[in-house]
Amino acid sequence: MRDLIKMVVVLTAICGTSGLVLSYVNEATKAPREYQLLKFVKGPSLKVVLPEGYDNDPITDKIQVKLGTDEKGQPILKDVFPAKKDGKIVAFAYDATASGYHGPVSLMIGFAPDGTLTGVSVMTHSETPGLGARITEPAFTRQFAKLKGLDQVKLSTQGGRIDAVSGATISSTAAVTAVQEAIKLFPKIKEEVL
Amino acid sequence: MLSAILAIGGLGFVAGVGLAAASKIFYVYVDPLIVAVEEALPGANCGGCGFPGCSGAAEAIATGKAPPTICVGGGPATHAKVASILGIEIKEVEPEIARPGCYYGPQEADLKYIYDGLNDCRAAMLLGGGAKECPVGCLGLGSCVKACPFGALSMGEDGLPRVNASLCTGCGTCERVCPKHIITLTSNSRRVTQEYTLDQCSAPCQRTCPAGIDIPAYIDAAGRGDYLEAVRIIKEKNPFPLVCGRICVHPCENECRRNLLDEPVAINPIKRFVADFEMKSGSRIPIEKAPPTGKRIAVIGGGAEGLTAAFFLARLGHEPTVYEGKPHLGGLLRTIIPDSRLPKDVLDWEIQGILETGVTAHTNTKLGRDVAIGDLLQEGYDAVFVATGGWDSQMSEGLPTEPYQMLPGVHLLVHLSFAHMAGKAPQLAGDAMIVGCGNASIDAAHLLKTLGAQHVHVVFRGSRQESPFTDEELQAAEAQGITFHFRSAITRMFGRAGDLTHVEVASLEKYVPGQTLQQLHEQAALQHIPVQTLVTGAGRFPELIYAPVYEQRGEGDQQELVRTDHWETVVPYAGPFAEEDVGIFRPGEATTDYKAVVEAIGAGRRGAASVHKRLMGEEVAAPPGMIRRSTRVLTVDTLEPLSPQPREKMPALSPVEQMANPEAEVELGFSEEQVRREAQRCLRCGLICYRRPLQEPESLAKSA
Amino acid sequence: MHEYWLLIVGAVFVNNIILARYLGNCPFFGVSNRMDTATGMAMAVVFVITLASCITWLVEKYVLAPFGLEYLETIAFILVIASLVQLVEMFLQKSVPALYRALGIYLPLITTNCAVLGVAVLCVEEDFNFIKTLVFAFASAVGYGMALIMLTGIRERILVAPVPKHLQGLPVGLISGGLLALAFLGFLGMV
Amino acid sequence: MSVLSEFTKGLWKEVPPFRLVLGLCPTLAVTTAAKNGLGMGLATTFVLVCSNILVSLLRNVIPSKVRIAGFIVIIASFVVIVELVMQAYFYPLFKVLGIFIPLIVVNCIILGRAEAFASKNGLILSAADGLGMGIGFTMSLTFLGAVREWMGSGSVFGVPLAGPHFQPFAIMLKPPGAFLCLAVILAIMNLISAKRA
Repeated sequence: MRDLIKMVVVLTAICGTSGLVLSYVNEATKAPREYQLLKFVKGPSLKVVLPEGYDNDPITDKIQVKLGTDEKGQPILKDVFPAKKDGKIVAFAYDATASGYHGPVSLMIGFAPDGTLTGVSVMTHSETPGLGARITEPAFTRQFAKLKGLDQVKLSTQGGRIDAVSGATISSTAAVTAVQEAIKLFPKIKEEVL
Repeated sequence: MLSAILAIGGLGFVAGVGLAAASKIFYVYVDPLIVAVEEALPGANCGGCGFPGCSGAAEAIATGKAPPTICVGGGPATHAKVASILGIEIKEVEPEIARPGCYYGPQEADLKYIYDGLNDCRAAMLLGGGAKECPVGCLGLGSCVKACPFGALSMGEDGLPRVNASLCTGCGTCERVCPKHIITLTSNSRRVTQEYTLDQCSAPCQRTCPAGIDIPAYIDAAGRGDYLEAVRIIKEKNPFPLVCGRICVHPCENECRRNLLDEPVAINPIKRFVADFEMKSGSRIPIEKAPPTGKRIAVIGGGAEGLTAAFFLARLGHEPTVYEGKPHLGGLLRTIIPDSRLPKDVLDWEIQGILETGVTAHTNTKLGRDVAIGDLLQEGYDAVFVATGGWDSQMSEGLPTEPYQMLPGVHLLVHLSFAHMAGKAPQLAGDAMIVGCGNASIDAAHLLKTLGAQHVHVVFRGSRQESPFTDEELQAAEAQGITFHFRSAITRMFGRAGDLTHVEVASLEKYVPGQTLQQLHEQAALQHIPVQTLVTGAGRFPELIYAPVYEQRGEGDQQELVRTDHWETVVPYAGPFAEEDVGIFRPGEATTDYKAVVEAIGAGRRGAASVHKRLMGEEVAAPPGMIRRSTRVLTVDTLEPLSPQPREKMPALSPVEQMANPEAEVELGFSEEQVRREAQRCLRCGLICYRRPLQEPESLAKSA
Repeated sequence: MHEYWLLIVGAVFVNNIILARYLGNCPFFGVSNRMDTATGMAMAVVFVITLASCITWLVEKYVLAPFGLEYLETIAFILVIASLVQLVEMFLQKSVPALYRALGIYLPLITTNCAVLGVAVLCVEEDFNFIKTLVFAFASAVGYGMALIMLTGIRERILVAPVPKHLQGLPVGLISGGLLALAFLGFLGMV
Repeated sequence: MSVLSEFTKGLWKEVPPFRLVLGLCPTLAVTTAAKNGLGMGLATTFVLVCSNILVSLLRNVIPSKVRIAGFIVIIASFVVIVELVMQAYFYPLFKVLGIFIPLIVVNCIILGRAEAFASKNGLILSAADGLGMGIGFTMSLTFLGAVREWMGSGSVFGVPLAGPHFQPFAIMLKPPGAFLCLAVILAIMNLISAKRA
């Protein structure tokens, strides 16, 4: 019996100690980890969608915007990445998501302060390679630049100015829907950011 | 932070409690001994022990079903560890090592076809038994090398496996995978008890050697200049290389394949040189011995045969004691061979060497006068081996008129009749038996009746038609209480203490020469005839092993073997030169004498091997497939062109020198250069291979 | 249903856990010398992977995730797997001795088989639900067993083939594994 | 049994993935580029040394029945530390090594050394053993990564080395290439050993 108790005690002690040490390490690395995550997941897209010529790091300067509360009362936060020149915001970007053919399609959308799109980039998706996946190609995303407002950001079949990727209407629609969602949020975010 | 500690600590706690509980709930009793033993085993799972892996072996060892030494892979260190776990002492186990038994690789041997299939001997074997002409040749595809779990084997340049002795553990895996049984385990015990069989490579000379020396191997060693290795090889079959090197009749040289070309290799002079080399070096090579068995054996007779038997019994781990009636050991070697052929100091050095291997000798102790077989067994000897020698050694003592009984109840007819003429014959009681008296059988039977025997049995090896007696004579004799057993042989004698009680007689009607005693037993009824006296017409006593009879006492688990004062005789298995192999008095060997010392040496070694088999509980029989004189063996009768090379001449004293010093040794022995040259003449024969110029592939293709 | 078929075909063939994901290679080459050991190992792996993935899924869902302790996934999972394997070993030895004799000796080897932890982590990363976890783990393990048995079949035949000396043993085993992986590359894009 | 010999045996005589054939999964999976191999090797070395030290210190405290579980927890803790640190400061590498970082915990080399060496030897020897084995492992992974990167993408550590007309063997970056490449390296090591002996 003594053996068995020792067994339990030693194992619990090792595990507990390990939990203590790890939670400390977790806390200590939390900030840099989050920074790295944003930098490498969103960084490349940010570079594409924000206009050239800003002099800050949009990730360090990110602004958290409260969009409302969920059913549990927890605030819904959105990261907004501002591009600044000489301390003045020249553009900012945030992400938006819509359902595609095989799952969520997530985009980073950049705005000029007046609401004009500065660029759009697909961050994550799981569309069919060669078909839906072609929404990531510049030929498709380039079309969004300089557009403004929900009227312009529509598929050409619905009277908008975006040509869908041929054979991938659903994926294209998802991308467009996500951008539209972002545009809908723009006024509220602009208010908070600027 | 707290949640992390709680979560992981909690998981650890649950896991710990779970394991602790499980180890209680699902507790299965495993003998801690088994666990401990298994940990001590090497874990190679080689299967050399015959159990399914090390865990199986551990269980068998811990439960006493197997000895702690069964792990051949681990060797003595493991045995000691296992034994110390079990808390018992271990008996040392004789080390074994794999030995390839083929000397000519596929490039050098005659081939039936070019094999280009799966790289595995077992696959090659399926194609007409492999590519080699020779039925017992190594196929050289290295199945054994791949199978070796200890990496002790490698393939040589010549296409034959090489054994790294330091890595070989004697597990026997190679032996089991070799489809031709070429690579075998060998130990000192296996080598000294070996006979040449049909499934191994042997040269004509070694098959002809009555002692069975591996002649090509020792000549090869001598040719390399490794003279002591040559001596070691010779002494695995013959403890008398100095003697044989001088006086052997060397039948081997008659069969030497070089006879087909020029003259035979000087096999015997080479032996003499290497033996002299050892003697002149002043020290003796160490003789390999099996671990002690604790068995004591009395050897009766200190001549060449008795000393040989004692030497090999000592090498097999037993404790032999030689009883010699005369003041000196050596028998006829000392009494009838002149100094000019065999100097006494050479003989003494040789005999001293035999004694030093662990042989005790009592001289001036004569069987029947100073010591009796019954008493020796009573004293605790585990066997008595009788090697009293030929008729000439009996005669050299003069004809005894007061016959003392050497073997219990056994008399030589010649002694008995001389004693009777002198009026000093013993009074006989009970029934008697006569064997091997030929024409004199009926007269001898009458003599026995005169001496007091009640009923007399006469055993004939031949049939009734072959007997020299007419039907009337036989009928008359039978009417007088004489019973004839035709076509029969005496296979065993039984007795108690100093008395013969009965004799086992087997009918040979269905006997086929070459069969063993056991096979005979299976097909013929055995008669046990109670007799107190056995008379033989032979001039000598046969070689016999007297062994105590054990009785099983107690019941169930309490059974134990208890030694009684009863004994039985065991006949050593006959060598290759006997015509028949069953019966105490068998033609061709026991009833004649050894014409040469080398034959006595062979019989002595086979006697030792027979005693060993008896003591180890094995059947006393020649190994299956032993090559006998009548066996047809694959050989070659022509040699490919080889350059003749004259045989070296033996340097000898001139007749003038001989006259001047009659005691001096006449033959002087080869010089070292002569030995080296002569050894080069040896063709290092195998069954059909021999050393010859390498064939070019083209000519091989042409000849195919 | 269609979804599950895709999951199964994907796990067994397209993303075969050994040949495409490189998980569990040590035992893959270690025990692929003899068919009977390979079969035993394959069965044991199927059993343990399926069970372990389900339990680690529960641990993740009900112990780690509610407290935001996902970063302790590795340590929690391996602790669960190690204890589980040991528990299963004890359980089999007591309750199903026949099965224990057949699979038992492979169980300790499985603790350090990265396929077990690997599949558990994959299930959590892919955010499968419980049923999907069960199906995916089972299918992955079957894929593992299949690859192991196939390689064993190849290696048993190679044993008697004339292989250049320095390639004998593991190198030629690796080459066989490589060719097998090359063949499995053909399934790419099937799902 | 000197510290030096414990250290150096891991460098050639018992160099882990090639000689002991342990830890094959990361060896094959992450060596698509020399840099990845180096990163994986260093991460493994860190865990190996730390766990060897801790196991060696705790070897008399842990009861034998929970030995494996205890060792694994120790190893896993260091792995999680590596995981977190790598995520914080070497994100791209973290992304590439992916699932194989948590799998360091079941790398047979680490548990094997803990079981076979650290649980029986003192602190200094265990640390030397861990460091030697770790460096050997790192060298092997880097080498394999360099070879595969050179053949598969024409560069080593990202530096183009194959000339402008080089057609990369894409297969070298895929699983079959990993197996074949390791096979050839093992064969060459056999050859070298045979030549030396």
